[in-house]
Amino acid sequence: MKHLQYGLAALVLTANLAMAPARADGPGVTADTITLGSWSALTGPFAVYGVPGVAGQTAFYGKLNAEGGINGRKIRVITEDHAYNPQQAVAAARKLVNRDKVLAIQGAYGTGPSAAAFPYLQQEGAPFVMPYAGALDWYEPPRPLIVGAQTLLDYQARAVGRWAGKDGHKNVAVVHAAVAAYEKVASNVGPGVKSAIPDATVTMVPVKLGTTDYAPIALELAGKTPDAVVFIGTMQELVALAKELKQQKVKTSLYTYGGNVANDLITLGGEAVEGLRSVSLTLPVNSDAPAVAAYREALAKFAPNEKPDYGSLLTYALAMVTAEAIRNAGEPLTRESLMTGFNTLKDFDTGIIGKVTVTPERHLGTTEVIPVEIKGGQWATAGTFVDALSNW
Amino acid sequence: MHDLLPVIAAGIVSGSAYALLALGIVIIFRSTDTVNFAIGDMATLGVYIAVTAIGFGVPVAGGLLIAIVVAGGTGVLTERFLIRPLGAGHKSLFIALVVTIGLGLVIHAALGAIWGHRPTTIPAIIPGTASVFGVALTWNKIVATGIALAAMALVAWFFRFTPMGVAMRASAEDHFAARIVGINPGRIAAIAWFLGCGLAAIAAFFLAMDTSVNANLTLAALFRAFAGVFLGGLTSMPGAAIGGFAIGILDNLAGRYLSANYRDTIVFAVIVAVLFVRPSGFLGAGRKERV
Amino acid sequence: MNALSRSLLIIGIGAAVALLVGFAEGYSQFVIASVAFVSISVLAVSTLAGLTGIWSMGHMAFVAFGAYLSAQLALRGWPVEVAIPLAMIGAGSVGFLLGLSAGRFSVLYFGLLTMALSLAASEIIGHWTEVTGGDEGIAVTPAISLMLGRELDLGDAVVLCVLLATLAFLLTEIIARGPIGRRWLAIKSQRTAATAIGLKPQLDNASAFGFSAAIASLSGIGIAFSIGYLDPVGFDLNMGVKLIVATVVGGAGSLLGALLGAAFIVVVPEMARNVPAFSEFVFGIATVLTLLFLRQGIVPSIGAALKRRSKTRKPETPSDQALDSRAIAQVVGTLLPPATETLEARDLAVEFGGVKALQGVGLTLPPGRSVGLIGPNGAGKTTFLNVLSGFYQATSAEAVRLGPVDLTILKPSDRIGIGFGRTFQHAELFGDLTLRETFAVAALQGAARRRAHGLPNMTAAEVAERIIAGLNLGAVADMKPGELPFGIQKVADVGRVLATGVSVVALDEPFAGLDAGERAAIRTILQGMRAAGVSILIIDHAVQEVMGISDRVVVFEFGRLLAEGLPDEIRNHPEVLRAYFGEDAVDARKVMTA
Amino acid sequence: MSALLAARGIGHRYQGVLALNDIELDVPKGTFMAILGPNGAGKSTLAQILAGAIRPAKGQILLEGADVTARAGRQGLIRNGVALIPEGRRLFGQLTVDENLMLGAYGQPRAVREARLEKVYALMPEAVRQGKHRAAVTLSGGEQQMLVVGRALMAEPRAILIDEPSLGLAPILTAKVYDLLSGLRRGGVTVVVFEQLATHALRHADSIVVINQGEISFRGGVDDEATHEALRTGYLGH
Repeated sequence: MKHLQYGLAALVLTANLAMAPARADGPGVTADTITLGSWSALTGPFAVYGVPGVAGQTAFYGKLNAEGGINGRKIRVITEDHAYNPQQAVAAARKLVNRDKVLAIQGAYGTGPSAAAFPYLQQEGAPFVMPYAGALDWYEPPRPLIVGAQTLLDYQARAVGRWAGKDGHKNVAVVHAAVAAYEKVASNVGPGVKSAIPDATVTMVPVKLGTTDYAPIALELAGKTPDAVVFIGTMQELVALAKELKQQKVKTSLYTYGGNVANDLITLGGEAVEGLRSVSLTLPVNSDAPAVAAYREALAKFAPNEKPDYGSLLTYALAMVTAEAIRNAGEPLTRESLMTGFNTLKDFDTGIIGKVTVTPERHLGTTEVIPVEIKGGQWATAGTFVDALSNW
Repeated sequence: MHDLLPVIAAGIVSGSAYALLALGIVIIFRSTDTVNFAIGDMATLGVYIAVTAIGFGVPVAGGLLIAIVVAGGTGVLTERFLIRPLGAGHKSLFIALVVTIGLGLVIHAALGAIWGHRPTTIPAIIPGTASVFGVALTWNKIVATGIALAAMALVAWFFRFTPMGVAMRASAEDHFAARIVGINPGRIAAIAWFLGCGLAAIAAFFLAMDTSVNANLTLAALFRAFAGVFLGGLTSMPGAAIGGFAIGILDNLAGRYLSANYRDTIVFAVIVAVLFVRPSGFLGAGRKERV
Repeated sequence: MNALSRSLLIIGIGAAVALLVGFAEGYSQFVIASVAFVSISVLAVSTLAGLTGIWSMGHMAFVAFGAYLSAQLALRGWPVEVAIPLAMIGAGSVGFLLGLSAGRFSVLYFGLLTMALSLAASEIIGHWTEVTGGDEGIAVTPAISLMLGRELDLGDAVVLCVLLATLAFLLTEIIARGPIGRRWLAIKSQRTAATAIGLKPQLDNASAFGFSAAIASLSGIGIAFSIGYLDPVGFDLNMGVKLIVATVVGGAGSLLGALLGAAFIVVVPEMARNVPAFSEFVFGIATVLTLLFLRQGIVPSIGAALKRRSKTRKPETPSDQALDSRAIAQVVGTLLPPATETLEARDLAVEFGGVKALQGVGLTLPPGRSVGLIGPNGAGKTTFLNVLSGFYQATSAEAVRLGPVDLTILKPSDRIGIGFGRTFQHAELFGDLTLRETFAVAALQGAARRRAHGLPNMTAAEVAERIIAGLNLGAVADMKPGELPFGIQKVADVGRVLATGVSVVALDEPFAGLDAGERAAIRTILQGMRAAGVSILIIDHAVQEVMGISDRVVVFEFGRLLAEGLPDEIRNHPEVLRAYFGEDAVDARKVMTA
Repeated sequence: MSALLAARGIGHRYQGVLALNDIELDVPKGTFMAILGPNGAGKSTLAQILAGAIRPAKGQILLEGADVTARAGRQGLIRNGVALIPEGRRLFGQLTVDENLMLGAYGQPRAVREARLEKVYALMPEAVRQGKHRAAVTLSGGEQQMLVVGRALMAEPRAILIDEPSLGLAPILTAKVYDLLSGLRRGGVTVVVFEQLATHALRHADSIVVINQGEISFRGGVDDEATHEALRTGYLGH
């Protein structure tokens, strides 16, 4: 009989779900709270990115709330797991907007999953701000409800390509995960290299996403003897590639882009990644810049399970931008005023990422990156913030 | 084609992990008719506990032992408390399989909840690389392959020469006859699960050493191990080991000479083709149909 | 509850839920839609597993087919009402072709092949960017509905999901639980016996797979329009595995189980939403616990518990008192034409891997007569019967024919058509069918033959009813063989072959394992069949019984023909006595003749 | 003569199929008993129950007067010296002859097993002795039957229960098996044969039990007129 009860409980619960009364509070704003929604990959293979991403904003809002919030309102963030499945992201969007009545979706992780939710968000008029994700068509042409400050991967790819070119590498191999999203990003490396060395040779080497055994690829590269290898893919695979290249004694310089600028890369890659160069969106997490120090302190306090790292530092900075926009929005705080708050950000400096300027015509707040490299087992800056789109 | 031998060598190295997992799956299937979908997660659990122990100063080799014991122990408990109560027979085949799917989810979620999602590493047993057929392989991989091969040889010896091993083969062939000569089916099942999960833990440990310790450590490898199992036959232990190596080599050949992008598809196409010719795998027992 | 009221119930529930959608708030609507479209794909997997024993991990491929096809059609402005049949036809055809190979593999291996199907589908979706948007996915344009005369909005999409689910459950109720589904079940539970009554397992597996694929595609349509965005991740192997989980948890083959299974995989993670990252955890634990305590899945386990409580009636063993051979002859006479052809096997040999199971044996069964085939264990009697019924190939034979027809070139399932049928030593009844259903399935196979021979036109149900009445099975007609004594099972096995309309019947050990009363019942039935002109070949150990009913007796020993003659000749045949009782024929003769 | 094995009120059913009903039986120590009956009489079920391989639905099994019913259903009574040779032999066909025999003494120390192995090989036909490392499935039917008796002997049992030893064997081979069994009986082992074929059993057994439709219909000596009458009824009906 006990078992029957479980079944009944589930049924009753379904019924409850169907009948739950809608709360009458406005879209996420009350006298003392602002409710924001977010989604991320908390389970599955992408949790390794998703979980730190959530930790960064948790740390920032924790610190902000501890300091009194914004105009007396505390920030509450409801985060849903989508396990990097776009269909689950659509479900999350519906729950957050329809049931939880959030003011906006912010800091959401996952390009594909987030894009899947756009039609619904647009129908409901819910803003989608400062995502930990992004694609070119999100911002070009600008969409009224979408605003971000994460320099696009495409721009990062161009910048890293240019850097390889500036370093004098004429024969560049681009190893990339063979799915459309990565392919598109990787296609920007070539123009970047050529912007520095017009007659450079750039070869594309597609690899199945999720490959663990990089021996065949390393052997293939050994045959091509490139001066530099630019890797556009996940960190685990970058480590596998770096180790395999080192093993096969392929003498080449390795470059990658922002997503892989994490301490884990050094932990996992060890000597194999020493000297690796990358463009980054943030200052290194061990930087002694005051904002980064404050981040480390907040993380230790509000998300103690996460060690300081690139992902959480970035989302910490993005949350900082959101908070600034909410301040800018003033009273009453509505979805419209929030968007105005964003649209009036000018040269906002988080002290962590490039300066953020948003206008109605420019909804991607920054296109800056900073060159970094692994030196002595640590990330170190190799320059200052530059515009990825410029010929720096 | 100048790098054919190196590609095969690399294939054997990665194939050893698939072969261990495949062997583990087959040992468990033969003893209890259960396809253990949680074998990868059990092995990963063993690796996580081993890494924690290594963090407390246990030597790496000790860590490997811990991984084996934890995974094997989890297997024994699973068989005793989750699989045995389901009873035997054709009808429980998919029920047992789904129970292991559920268990795998639980372990997987627990790993994330307890140890977080960030990958960590296991230090190499022996640093440095050696050249095999002109391909550089880390000593780590060579040792790992050596241990994998040794473990398989040990298992082969166990099944071939020890009374318990012979009893397990006998039990796999005829449960009833094994019972009436005095073989305890519960003990056979326990040993099979311990061995199967323990072998998987060896595979997982070396996979982790090669890449990183993460909750999805065995995902890709397990998938190929299953391919190897079906290639060699679900009931044949040598078949599973050979199947695992075959997949490793095939995967590397496909990745190197055909398309790095479509390697899984190519591997699976080959398996489907093989199965159409030999529906129970290369070394598997044919299906008996009573008339 | 009969089929019509079940169908009406499904329509009623569907309509009620569709109405309820109007009152629910947005997110609850979405949960309802999710349960609806997931329940369709669970239903597809569950029906296939429950009715045919084929477990598919690859059904997400058909779901994806339905989803992308309907998205593409919507993009081109085709109405959803057109997308539905097109998706079903397309997925059904692909499924049919795949299903043709199912019989070649064991359950687990076919499971792997469907796993490969799922992977192949993922690869195709990932690379066929023009249609699927590749790994980045595509947003679905809202479809036009002819009935509404406008584009579907999100609320309409929820109702669409509910209607699609209703359609899927209704089709499954009508087709899979009707005569066709009975065939599938028959094949699932006894492939050999099903073949012997003329069913074609390969074709039926294929049609079941095709049907199930067509149903699954409906789920895809629901997903396309209610989610509004399609991405390969949503159709990957992970989801295929979840459908298996839902099937097992709900109970394979049960309609209500499919609904509960779907609710399980949608609602359990929903319950765990407040504990982020723990939905996997909760889902896994719930799966394990459910199966530990409800081993056969929720619905069948509860059903069995309820049945245990209510059932006290114990079926009675048949006895000859209740049976009347003249009445049986009358019934049999309306079900099948009298035999007109001679069954003949001459100089038949069978070898298995070099071992000679039969050499140079044969017998002749003239129309309307009865011949007994006896012999000690290992004589090759069953092998001989299996050659006659086509399950074994003769290594060589001068002739194996029924009248002019060469049996060696005929498939096992084609023997019914020329009037040859058989029974089985262990009855081999269809475990998932009631006796009434069993007779009805067999009756459909016999319809053509009855028509060709000008017998009265009867529906399958009428044939079943006559057999039930004639063999006095009224009290147990709606029970399944597992609940019945072996004696009744053996009687039912004979009933099954009679329903197929054959005139030549080979009975494999009809008396084995029966008590005196049961034997008498079989004897009476055989007498009735003889009186109706059926040719009978009895293969049995029960020498006395065989002698009593046979016109002639043939004796095999160690695969050879030992003796052939009238029953009385055989009774005193020294070789036969030696075969049965060894060299000490003195003792033996005492035994045989005392 | 006390009973080595005894059945008290044994009843059993398989899925509604009649198997055994209220069986009372004493197997005296050191005798050769033949339990005869036609196919489907319940012989195999009784053999398995007496050997503890399956647990009876009703009744008790006594071993030297002690109730051992509770031990049934797992490994049987092999550790208590009761060996069962089931119908169809059930050798481990993929295992070698050596391995099959060694399994007969499963759980014994190596030295014991090897000593017994030598003794048992002495009883085996030449072909079995020559083929120690062949898979058992490659032996002929007669050799397999001898081997399975050998496997049972490896346990040095006090009693051997053998189900249908003549099944599928030529009379000459069956005779050899019976000769072996008779030899064992002379050596003090209690032998119970469950048979359909009466000839050999009648020649070798000390006592006869006829079982029919799950019930014992007769028990007596070998030369009784009543035995023949009972067999006739049992096999051929009234």
